[in-house]
Amino acid sequence: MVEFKGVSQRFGQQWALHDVSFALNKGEFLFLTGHSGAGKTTLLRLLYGALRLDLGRATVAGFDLTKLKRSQIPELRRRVSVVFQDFKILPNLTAYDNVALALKVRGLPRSQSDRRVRGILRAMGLEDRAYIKSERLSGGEQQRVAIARSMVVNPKLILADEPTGNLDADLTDHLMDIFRQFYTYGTTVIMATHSREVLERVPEARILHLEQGRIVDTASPPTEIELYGGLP
Amino acid sequence: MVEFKGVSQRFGQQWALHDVSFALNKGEFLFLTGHSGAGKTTLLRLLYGALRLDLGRATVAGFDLTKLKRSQIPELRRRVSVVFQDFKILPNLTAYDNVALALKVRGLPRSQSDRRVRGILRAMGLEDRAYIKSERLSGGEQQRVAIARSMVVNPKLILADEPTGNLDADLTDHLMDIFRQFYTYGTTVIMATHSREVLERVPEARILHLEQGRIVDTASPPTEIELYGGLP
Amino acid sequence: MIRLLFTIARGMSDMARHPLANLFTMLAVTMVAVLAGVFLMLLHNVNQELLRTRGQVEFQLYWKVDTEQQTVDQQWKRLSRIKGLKSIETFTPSQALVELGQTLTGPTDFSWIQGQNPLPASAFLAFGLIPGDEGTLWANGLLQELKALPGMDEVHYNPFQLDLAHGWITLVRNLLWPIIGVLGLVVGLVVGNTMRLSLLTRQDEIEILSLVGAKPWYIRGPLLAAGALQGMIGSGLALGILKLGQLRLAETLNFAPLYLKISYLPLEQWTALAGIVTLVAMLSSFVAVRK
Amino acid sequence: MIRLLFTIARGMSDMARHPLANLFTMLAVTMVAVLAGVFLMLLHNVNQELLRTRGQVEFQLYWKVDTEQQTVDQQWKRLSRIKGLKSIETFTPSQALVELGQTLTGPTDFSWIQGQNPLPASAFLAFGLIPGDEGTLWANGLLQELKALPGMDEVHYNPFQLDLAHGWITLVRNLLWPIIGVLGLVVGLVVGNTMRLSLLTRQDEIEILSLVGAKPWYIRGPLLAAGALQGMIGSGLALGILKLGQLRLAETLNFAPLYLKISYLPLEQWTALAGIVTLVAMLSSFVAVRK
Ligand SMILES: Nc1ncnc2c1ncn2[C@@H]1O[C@H](COP(=O)(O)OP(=O)(O)OP(=O)(O)O)[C@@H](O)[C@H]1O
Ligand SMILES: Nc1ncnc2c1ncn2[C@@H]1O[C@H](COP(=O)(O)OP(=O)(O)OP(=O)(O)O)[C@@H](O)[C@H]1O
Ligand SMILES: [Mg+2]
Ligand SMILES: [Mg+2]
Repeated sequence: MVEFKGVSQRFGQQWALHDVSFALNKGEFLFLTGHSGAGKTTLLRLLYGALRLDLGRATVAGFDLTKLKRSQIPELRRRVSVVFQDFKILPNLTAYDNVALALKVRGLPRSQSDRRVRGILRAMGLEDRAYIKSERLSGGEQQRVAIARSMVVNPKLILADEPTGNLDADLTDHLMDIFRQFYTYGTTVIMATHSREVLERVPEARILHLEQGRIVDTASPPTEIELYGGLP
Repeated sequence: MVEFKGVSQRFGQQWALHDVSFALNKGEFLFLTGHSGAGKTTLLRLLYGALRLDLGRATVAGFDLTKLKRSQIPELRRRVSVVFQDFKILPNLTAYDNVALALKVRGLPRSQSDRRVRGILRAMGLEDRAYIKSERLSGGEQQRVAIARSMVVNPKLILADEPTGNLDADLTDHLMDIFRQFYTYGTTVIMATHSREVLERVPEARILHLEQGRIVDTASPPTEIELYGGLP
Repeated sequence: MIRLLFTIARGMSDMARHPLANLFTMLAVTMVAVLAGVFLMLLHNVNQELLRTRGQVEFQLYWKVDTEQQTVDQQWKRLSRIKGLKSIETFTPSQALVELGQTLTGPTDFSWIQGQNPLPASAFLAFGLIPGDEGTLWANGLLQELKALPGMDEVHYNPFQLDLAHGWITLVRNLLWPIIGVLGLVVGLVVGNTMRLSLLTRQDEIEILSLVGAKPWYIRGPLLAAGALQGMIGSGLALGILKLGQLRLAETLNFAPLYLKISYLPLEQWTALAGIVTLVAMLSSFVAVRK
Repeated sequence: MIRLLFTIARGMSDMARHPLANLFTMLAVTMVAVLAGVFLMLLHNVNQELLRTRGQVEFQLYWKVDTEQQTVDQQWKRLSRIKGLKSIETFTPSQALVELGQTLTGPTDFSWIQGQNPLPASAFLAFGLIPGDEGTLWANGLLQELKALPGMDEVHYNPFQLDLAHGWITLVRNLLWPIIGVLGLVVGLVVGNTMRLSLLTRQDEIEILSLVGAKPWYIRGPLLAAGALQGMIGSGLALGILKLGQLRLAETLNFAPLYLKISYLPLEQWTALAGIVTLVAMLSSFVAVRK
């Protein structure tokens, strides 16, 4: 499903990713961990075609990222759906319309999409918030709208960037159950997270730990405390 | 410092806050907990004058929110500084400029603000990210910029809305230390959070647990799992 | 076809979502188009008027007083067949006297002077203008020819008239197209900028659509449709306003002795105006999305 | 004062942060101002020209042929003192004959007719126009008075002339201000809309400034300053372009017999134009921030 070979990505002087190689089979669950700024989001952005590959070779869902043409990006994004770290939902659409949008751009008529949208909103605990403009939703509600939108299209691959940052423990558990269900039905999941609780919810998942853009192969997050400067 | 008496806030049919009363002395640390949509952000928005009080009486930092005039809002916001759940930093300013902005609007010349801005950025571990446009920063880096901006002005009261949602455990610990330092020096802190780890870092703090807009007086977050619907 | 209609429908529903902003934008487009249109109409009318009255060279021919009327008659016949002649007016000496009297004081009886009429036979020839030096050459040639006619006393032609006509034609040639060009630029810049800015406020939407897998045309189509619609409605409104204005004012200057009827823009000009506005609106939608 | 300068400086540095967007906006403002200015200039020039040549009533007086020249001379003197007279031209019968001859064929010797000159003494009086019905009444009254003069044969006055002048004045009265009004509206709408839209793209910035405790004037000041600056530069550029255009074209129509010198906008009009544009730009900045 995903294969990276010696992928490096540079912003200015700084290498956000450095010689990253890994392979992921269909139906696997992968956690991306690492400190803030380690390169998790950058790796995910490569996967949905928001960044052009600088160096190395990579394939995703049958697309060769090295040769990806602009015109192929929409196709890629129809197979790979994303929960963005900053949600990226439209503030003046309702929760319902934001979720339905993903089906609408795929040309699905409203009559067919309606059941699916309602179903996923119910699963997210948003049924009574469905017709409120998204800008009026609470942080956690917005995050769930973003998750719902990524799931409603039955994607081959879900990329979830810190999908539970605004959710409490109970909701996180509940959502992780849903992610697990998708994954047991054969959807591949890559999830960037900081939360140890989240990691523990999918014990069978593989973990890819990044440090300053490099893979540090380990199954559990590091416990060393990296120290920063003192108070001003 | 803060006193609420029977405060209620309504959006359309729904009560986001219902008969909320509490008082907080100068130099106290208060956690706001509660499920997603419980009303935490709404309570904080009242405190910095982004919402007009619907019902009840409230005072903050010497301002009577019931009679707050439009022209007083800037004054209020100079005493109360906020870490927003969605950061609200300017994407095309650098991290440095975003933090300096809070001092600039208070009329502080750059010569005086420079040391403080650099100091706080260093404390946040952002010294080598200071001159990059904020839109290019990672989620956790942006969150730290938002925290730095709230702290740089030496506020009387810090309102922090889920300030560690995008940070890993180590960074969270480090930042909680900084929040604790502010609070031991006399700054009042109100922090909305979902994370049990965060709660544990300030054991002496008071906890206000909200459920559907009502205060449920308890010192620790609830453990009951609220169940949502199944998969679509 | 159905997809096109669907796209247009989406464009319209997009517009309906920000009704006020779109209304303002459309009104701004309309107003610029009206301004440009009024300007074009003014040019067109002045041009027409001046070309009608001034685009000709006139020769005034005076025969010797003692020339036989028969000789003169023959020459009149020949003159009326000259190539390029627009009009010819002839006056026998007595006709001239009557005309003269009228010019002075209205009908007066000059019959007592008849026997000793001091006035010569005369003719006024008007020719369509050949612009440029060629025209001057031709006019001078004709002047010599006319002077050589038997019994001819004097031939005047008004080089002023020729100069004026030349001047105007030069002006129109040198200015009309530059002015229309500048006008097009103005319309383009203002309409384009307005569209671009109003799209900028929707850039988040465009980004998100692309992130959830929308094809470029799915994003661009409705924007183009909305742009075209705004351009079309805007310029349509403008042309309507202009027509109303023209109807209202057509007769305002149509009194003696001006007789100036304000006419509407000719077909090619108003279609060009509408076309440019619509095109610019579409193009700027397109460009704004590309970035 | 220093704070004002500081605010202006901030406005300018804000503009420098989005140089292209601001340039486009300013150019759009300039272009609309140019369009409006050209329009005003056209109106102004046409108005001047027409008022100069047509804003008068003319009386043509013909004395009886046998009237003593001395009587006529006396009356001429009195006539030349009538209130409101703009010009008087007088012709003795022999002067009239010479004039007449010239009109026809250039200098001709009419001396042989002298003894029997059929032409009367005459005079042409031109008066400045009193507009409206009052003017017609006055003209009719004067007509009766003139007719009653001793030795007077006929008095013509051209009601056409009066009509024309009336027509024009009515036109100007009824149209000039509405047109200037519409022009103001257009400029307001287009410039305002452009400014509003370009500010919309900065709404996040405005919100965030207010959230971190900026006072309203800290937010609004630089925007107002930038708006005013754009309006001022835009209209300044426009007036410059107009002036250049006018200098370039001033002499284009200044040939015989038109003698039309294109003149620039009068002080009050160009200041009004610049003022309106600047004001509108500022106002729309202000309004856009309020929401
Ligand atoms: N467009 C860009 N230009 C410059 N630097 C960038 C850009 N995008 C990312 N970076 C830098 O690359 C590094 C990795 O960023 P990335 O967003 O991948 O981190 P992350 O692992 O997602 O962190 P977080 O957990 O905080 O979201 C960061 O230091 C970031 O500042
Ligand atoms: N402007 C608004 N209009 C309508 N409903 C609103 C508005 N603002 C908030 N709400 C609703 O009020 C409720 C409380 O929202 P609030 O943002 O305070 O929740 P929260 O406790 O901060 O949740 P989270 O942890 O998810 O951020 C939510 O259900 C939200 O949808
Ligand atoms: Mg990230
Ligand atoms: Mg919240």
